[in-house]
Amino acid sequence: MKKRIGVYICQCGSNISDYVDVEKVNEIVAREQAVALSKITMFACADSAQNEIIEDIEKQKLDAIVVASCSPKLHLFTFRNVAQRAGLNPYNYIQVNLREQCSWAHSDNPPKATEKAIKLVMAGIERAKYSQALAPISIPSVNSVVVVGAGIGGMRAAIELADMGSEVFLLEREYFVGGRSSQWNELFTTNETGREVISRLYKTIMEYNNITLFTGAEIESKSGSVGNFDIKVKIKPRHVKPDCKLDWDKFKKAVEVCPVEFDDPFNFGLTKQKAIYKNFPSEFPEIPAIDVEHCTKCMKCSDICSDIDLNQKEEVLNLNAGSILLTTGASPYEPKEGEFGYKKIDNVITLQQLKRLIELRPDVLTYHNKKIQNVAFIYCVGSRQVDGENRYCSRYCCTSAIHTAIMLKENYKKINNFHFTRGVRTYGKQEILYNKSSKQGDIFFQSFDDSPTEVISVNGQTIVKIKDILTTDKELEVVADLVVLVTGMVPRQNNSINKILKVPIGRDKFYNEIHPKLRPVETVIDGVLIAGSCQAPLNITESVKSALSASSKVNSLISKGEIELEPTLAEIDDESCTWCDKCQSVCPYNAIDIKEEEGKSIAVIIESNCKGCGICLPVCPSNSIQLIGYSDVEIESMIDVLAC
Amino acid sequence: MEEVITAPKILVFSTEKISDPAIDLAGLLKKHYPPTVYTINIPCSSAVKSRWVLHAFEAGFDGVFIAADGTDCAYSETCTERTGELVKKTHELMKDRNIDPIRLKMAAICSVCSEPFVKHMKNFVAALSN
Amino acid sequence: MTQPNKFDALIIGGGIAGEESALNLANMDYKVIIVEKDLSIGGKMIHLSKVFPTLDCGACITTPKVSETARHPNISIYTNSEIQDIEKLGENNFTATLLEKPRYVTEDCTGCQICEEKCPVIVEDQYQWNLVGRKAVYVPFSIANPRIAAIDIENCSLCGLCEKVCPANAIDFSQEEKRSNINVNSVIIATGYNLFDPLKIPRYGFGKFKNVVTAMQMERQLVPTRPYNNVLRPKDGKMPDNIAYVLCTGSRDETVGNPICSQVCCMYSIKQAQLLLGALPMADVTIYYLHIRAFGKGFCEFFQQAKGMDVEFIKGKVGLIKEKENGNLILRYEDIQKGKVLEAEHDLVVLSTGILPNTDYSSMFKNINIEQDDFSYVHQVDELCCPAKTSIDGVFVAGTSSGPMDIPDSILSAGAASSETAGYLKGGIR
Amino acid sequence: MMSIIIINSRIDNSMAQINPDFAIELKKFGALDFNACYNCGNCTAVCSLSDEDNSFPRKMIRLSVLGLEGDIDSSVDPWLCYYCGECSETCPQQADPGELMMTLRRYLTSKYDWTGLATKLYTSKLWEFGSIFLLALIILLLFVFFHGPMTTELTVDGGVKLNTFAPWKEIEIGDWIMAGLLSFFLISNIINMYYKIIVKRKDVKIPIKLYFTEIWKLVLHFATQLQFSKCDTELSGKKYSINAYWIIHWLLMSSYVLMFAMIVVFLGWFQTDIIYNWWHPQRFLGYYATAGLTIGVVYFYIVRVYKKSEKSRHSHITDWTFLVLLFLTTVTGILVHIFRINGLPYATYYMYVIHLMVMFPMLMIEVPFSKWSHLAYRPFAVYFNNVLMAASKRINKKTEY
Amino acid sequence: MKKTIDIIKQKRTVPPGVKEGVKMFNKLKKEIFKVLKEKEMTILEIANEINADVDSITFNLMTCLKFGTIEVGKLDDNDEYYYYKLKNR
Repeated sequence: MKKRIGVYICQCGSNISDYVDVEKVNEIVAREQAVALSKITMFACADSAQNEIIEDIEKQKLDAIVVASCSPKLHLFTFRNVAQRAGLNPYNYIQVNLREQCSWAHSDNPPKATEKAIKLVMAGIERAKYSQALAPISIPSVNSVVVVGAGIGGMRAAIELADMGSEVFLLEREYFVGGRSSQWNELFTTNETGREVISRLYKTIMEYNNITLFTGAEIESKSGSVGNFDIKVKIKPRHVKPDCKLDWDKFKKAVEVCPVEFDDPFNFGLTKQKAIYKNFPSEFPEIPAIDVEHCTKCMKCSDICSDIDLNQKEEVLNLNAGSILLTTGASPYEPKEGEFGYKKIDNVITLQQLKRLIELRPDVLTYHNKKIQNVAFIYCVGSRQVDGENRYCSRYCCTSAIHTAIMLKENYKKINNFHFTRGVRTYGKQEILYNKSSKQGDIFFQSFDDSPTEVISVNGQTIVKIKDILTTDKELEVVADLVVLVTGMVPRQNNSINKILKVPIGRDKFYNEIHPKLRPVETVIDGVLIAGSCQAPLNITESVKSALSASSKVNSLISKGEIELEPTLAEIDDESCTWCDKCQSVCPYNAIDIKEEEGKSIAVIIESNCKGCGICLPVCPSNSIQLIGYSDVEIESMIDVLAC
Repeated sequence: MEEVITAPKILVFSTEKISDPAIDLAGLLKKHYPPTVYTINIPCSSAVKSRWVLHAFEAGFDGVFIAADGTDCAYSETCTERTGELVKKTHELMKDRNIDPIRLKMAAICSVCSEPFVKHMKNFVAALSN
Repeated sequence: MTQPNKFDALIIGGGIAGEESALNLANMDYKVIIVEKDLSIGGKMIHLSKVFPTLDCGACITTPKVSETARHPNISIYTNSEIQDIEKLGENNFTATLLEKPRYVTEDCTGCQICEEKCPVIVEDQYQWNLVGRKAVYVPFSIANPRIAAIDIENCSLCGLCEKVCPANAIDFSQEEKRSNINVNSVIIATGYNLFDPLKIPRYGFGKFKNVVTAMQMERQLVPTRPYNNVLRPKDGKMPDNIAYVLCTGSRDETVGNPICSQVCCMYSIKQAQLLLGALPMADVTIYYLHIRAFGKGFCEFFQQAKGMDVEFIKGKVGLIKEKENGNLILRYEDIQKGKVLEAEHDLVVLSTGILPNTDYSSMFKNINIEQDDFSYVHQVDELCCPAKTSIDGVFVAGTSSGPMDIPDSILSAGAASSETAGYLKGGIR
Repeated sequence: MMSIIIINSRIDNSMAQINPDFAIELKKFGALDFNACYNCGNCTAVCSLSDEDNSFPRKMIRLSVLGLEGDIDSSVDPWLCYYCGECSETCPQQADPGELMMTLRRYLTSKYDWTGLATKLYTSKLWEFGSIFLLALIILLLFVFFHGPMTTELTVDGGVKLNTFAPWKEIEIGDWIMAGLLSFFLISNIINMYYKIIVKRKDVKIPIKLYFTEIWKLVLHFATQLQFSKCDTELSGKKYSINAYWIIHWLLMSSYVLMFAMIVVFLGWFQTDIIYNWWHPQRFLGYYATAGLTIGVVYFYIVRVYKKSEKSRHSHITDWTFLVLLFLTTVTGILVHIFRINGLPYATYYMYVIHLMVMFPMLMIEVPFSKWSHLAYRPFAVYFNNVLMAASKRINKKTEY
Repeated sequence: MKKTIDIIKQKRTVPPGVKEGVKMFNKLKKEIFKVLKEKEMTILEIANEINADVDSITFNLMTCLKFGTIEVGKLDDNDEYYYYKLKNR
């Protein structure tokens, strides 16, 4: 039992003190017997305040401290550190959440908030009284990473991690690397093509011995934990012999004879694809693939080309990794049928389709055999929806559409671009592109949320209508040869991997980081990091930045050979335990074993496996399990204080 | 606000990674709920012991709310099931002690479910006041 | 005390980007030196009130990072210091001249501020953006790190009182500039940005009309350690009730040589508007904008939230500001939606000033040239694949030195810089 | 070669058809980078002539970008702008709104001109210089065939007998024919302007009375260019010599009008063989007008060369033609005068022919079809605008009650 | 112990503006204190009373507030201006 507890009540500037009478809290808390001192601070987290706490611990010989400030999610580790520096065990530190769960939540009722604050601090003191000194558990860590998704972010992260000395397993669900970037031609702002960037990265990756690339690979299951994940990876057969020197003429013939034809996802359905394919000649890995989902195994191709092997089977690999980095990217929003005439009016396509179209028709821009002169871009399709479900801004689309419009004018003669925007968001240096497109004669319109742009078809003409606020709300119409829906980003539709990894998902359905500023690439699941557009819509540079950022976090996590873990474990009371196996059967981590002691069977906790979830606690018929930090005495004494 | 003073006292068991962030978020967004709601956080909702719940009633709480991880639980897929079982078990124990089962409630609160949380709290308070 | 003079990485600038890079590298066991020209690390972020879009307080997020950086065994920090020149001797081999300017206060200072009380001099406090005075000897600001005093010798009356009263005997006027050579394997430029000076747009009357303030001045008014007792007008201390924001002041403006968008002004103005409505419940806030650039995660929702709080948004750039006798201001603008030129009266005007490059870095490199982009930011030679790479191998860029960005982007950019630096350092060893 | 398309503006149920190529067309009249406009409205906000009823120049830029020709043609705003250059100077996109307004004035001049000549003169150098030479040639030929005796005999004062070579009565006939042509073109163009600005507008009905109550504004603005003096640039915290500009502009304008009157209406009084004392009104007014023209021309020449102020930064080819022609007219006029009073018969005769060869094309081209026409269009625009405003205010008043 | 201030005095002279500033501030401070001794006042009232620039009163008064020699009183009836008073010591 701790008897010299130091209590610090943080004003958090005014965040707490505006609603909670901190003086009163301090006054009441100070009367508590176990409290050796209690103080009010402006910012408990400030360096000076931290030093003051250290000084107090040392001079006043405090045996536990309570800081009543913000959510422990922000500063638990900050103050544990403070305790440690003062020579106090970090687990003798208790944080009370006065801000998120008191002052802010009850800013409508300051007297009640103060009352609640007093109880919360008292409960914290109770908890501190029973707190034990704990030492973190150190577990070994393998210096290897599984990077999921070989798009530009994943590839960049793989290279950097390999540079820093980690073993990298790069998994790609598709048969070819490059992700979305390989689908785009010139990229803003350098005008390098996506294909060039990807082949540059691919060639670099091939130079590393410590990067292993798996294509057609998906995670099937995960076990273990940070430092030591066991990951089962399912690898789809490619049906082309891996080390073959492929005869390209034969490959072309094989493609010709393939009877299967379906909408080509790489070209967003603008063209047809065969079951045996390569999206473009310089795609990597060099050898083609046969799409297992569509192939009918008619053997026609293998008759032509001996390098084709339709007998390849699905493989399952076991990978051992210290950490998992998700760079699974995003998908373009697929407009609903009829949304701005999509799939109802035949010359309405998406921006992504247009980008493919430019590449497919390098000389004259045609669509459905009609020459295109007037192109109408409709912005914010699937983003910033007032009633729809995607309320967020997709960030990259304004610039992407404008950049594409510039490309159109540069590549083809007599193109007129019309931009139906909801306010152009070419932030930062991208503003220059907006400038350039205006100067080249592109016409911009802007509508407000309450009267969106409309696309209608009249007598075979496709008309785009807008109430243009730039022209005093005048209603304007453009007859367009091609309507381009500037679609935003949505999370990957097929997100089977998260059924396994369980990374929290945010309001916008993208993966959620712990904190956008403090820990922007980490998730609440230890050892699982996120980067790139699986986290939020980002452009390429931003994706790469976050991927690289994640790389350095991964490296500092796993490269030291060991990872320190929370010592929050279950404990078995040997006396009362009479082995019944209930706890073992519910434990998701195989952390409970049976042992013989003094002639009876009792349960025992395997420390490196125990995650401290406490699932075993309620199932024990004899109440023989306590969770460290959440023992009956701690919880019940807190309940007593809160209830009175 | 006189009626608040007599408002029922509620103990919430929240979970560190899922429902507690939602409760934090409610505060961050200044979504108000009754100040007689007190939270104790634990790692996982399937770790709540029946004796804690019963202790809470004995100590004077009018209601106990388990803000469960639901399917978001990072520990176990069986979390919902487990939490459900312990609630069922506790309900039985409550019946033995003549405690109205309405006083223990459980609902899954995801990590951004601040709005549902506030709604649950208001409804629970209303139900307990009757 | 002998200082080591060899480091794995030199980080120029101790703002949030520099700190993040330093921490990442230090956590990977590299020895890092941070050189900061200001008296405290923490950059501009440490002075901010709550930050968008989560509205958690800037100081609360910065201070733990600052103290973690300051305490890290692998990080050495030099404040009030500058890098005068850097020479590249070869791969993984740079030499730099470090200039430590005298602070005239030794590290024995406890930050007790007794000297500050006695000092007779009052000058404008740069950390409160000149809204209030400070002494010639002063602790920079309450959460400064290191939290020790410094003497502003340019404004010192040389009365010697501070030295007399200092209980720690920490005042030392005999300090002189100190130059030393350090040897480093890599360099990260994290010199950050400058804010646009609205004196360059005379038609907005900044400087002449005291109730026209910059957003940074408003930011200071919104923090707990604010210069006044509430949000007040700098002219006469009136509590404002009708506040205007003028966006794109010095951004997207060729006439001041800054054609690009500063990326943060829309959002910080929306944030300040929300905070103002909290601080002054009766106030009206109007934001005059061109386009609202609410593009990041949660930004759009944040913008909608402001609209829901009845912040008024008017599309149109303010062309002209005139002052009335009572200190109120008349803003002339075209309401684009109405297509009419209008005049509106406000009692406080906040200029949402843009971000300009801090070009201090450009003169540091002696025997090899560092390329700048068209806007004088550090040129990213391989922007798509290696966003931190500069024209000099082994020199990387973090944060707003490569272009305007918000805090999350700066932190990611700093992460990228640390990762590329680590790759470079390992590559050099291999 | 305009690819007519696409935008239908449905205001007033009239289909205003225009196209993005309009911008290309407009650039021939001089406009610069107005496409760069991102619609911030700064130009309108800094413009001291812009007000709630007439907010410009951004709206004109917008119409030009969209190519809504109908709306542009019916707009008076370009005439209300006196080009202080404030908008261009402060335009964040450097889209040069001031120069666009100037361009639109050229464009409107060509639009008001039903003959189509103005368009040709503005957009084709061949037309511009070809017609100058053609008109000069006509004068030359007229003199070659019809000039009077080139006597070397001097008057009693020692002056040249100019009226023998070119009797003022005959010249006056020519003057009247010219004045008739000028009036015909100019008046018909103004009627066309009236049609575009007022008649085509269906939303405002104008009571006849208003035309009379507002007419004094036409006179006022013609005589004083009052608008101009409102063109205040102090607001930006930067002072131009805008008042000097206004004074000199007025000096030039009044000299021109005076000279025009003396030549066309009072030629018999003005073109005499007698040499009066210098204070005689004939010589005095002549000197005033000549001095006014010289100072004006030289001043505008200098500002256009040095490009110190925003408004003189950009000069269209027709601006230079006008200045040069006006300058040559003035110089040759002065020379005729000098040669005459100093008794140099041949020099006087040849110079007189040259003088007319310059003056005639200048007047014929500039007055109805080009730069000089703004002398008429500006006050009329102010007048029409006032009529419109007064009418719509009446309507508003009615709807209010 | 030798005072280091003497060392710097040999190297530097005080810029004239600094002395001027100290004098100005002290003068204004004295005047502000004098009028506040009578009663609590708003910044505008102080400026009227001592006939000085409002903005320099604001600056210097707020500086005194920062260093704790002046404190904030109540708001005026229109909720516009605060009254300021001398801090009782």
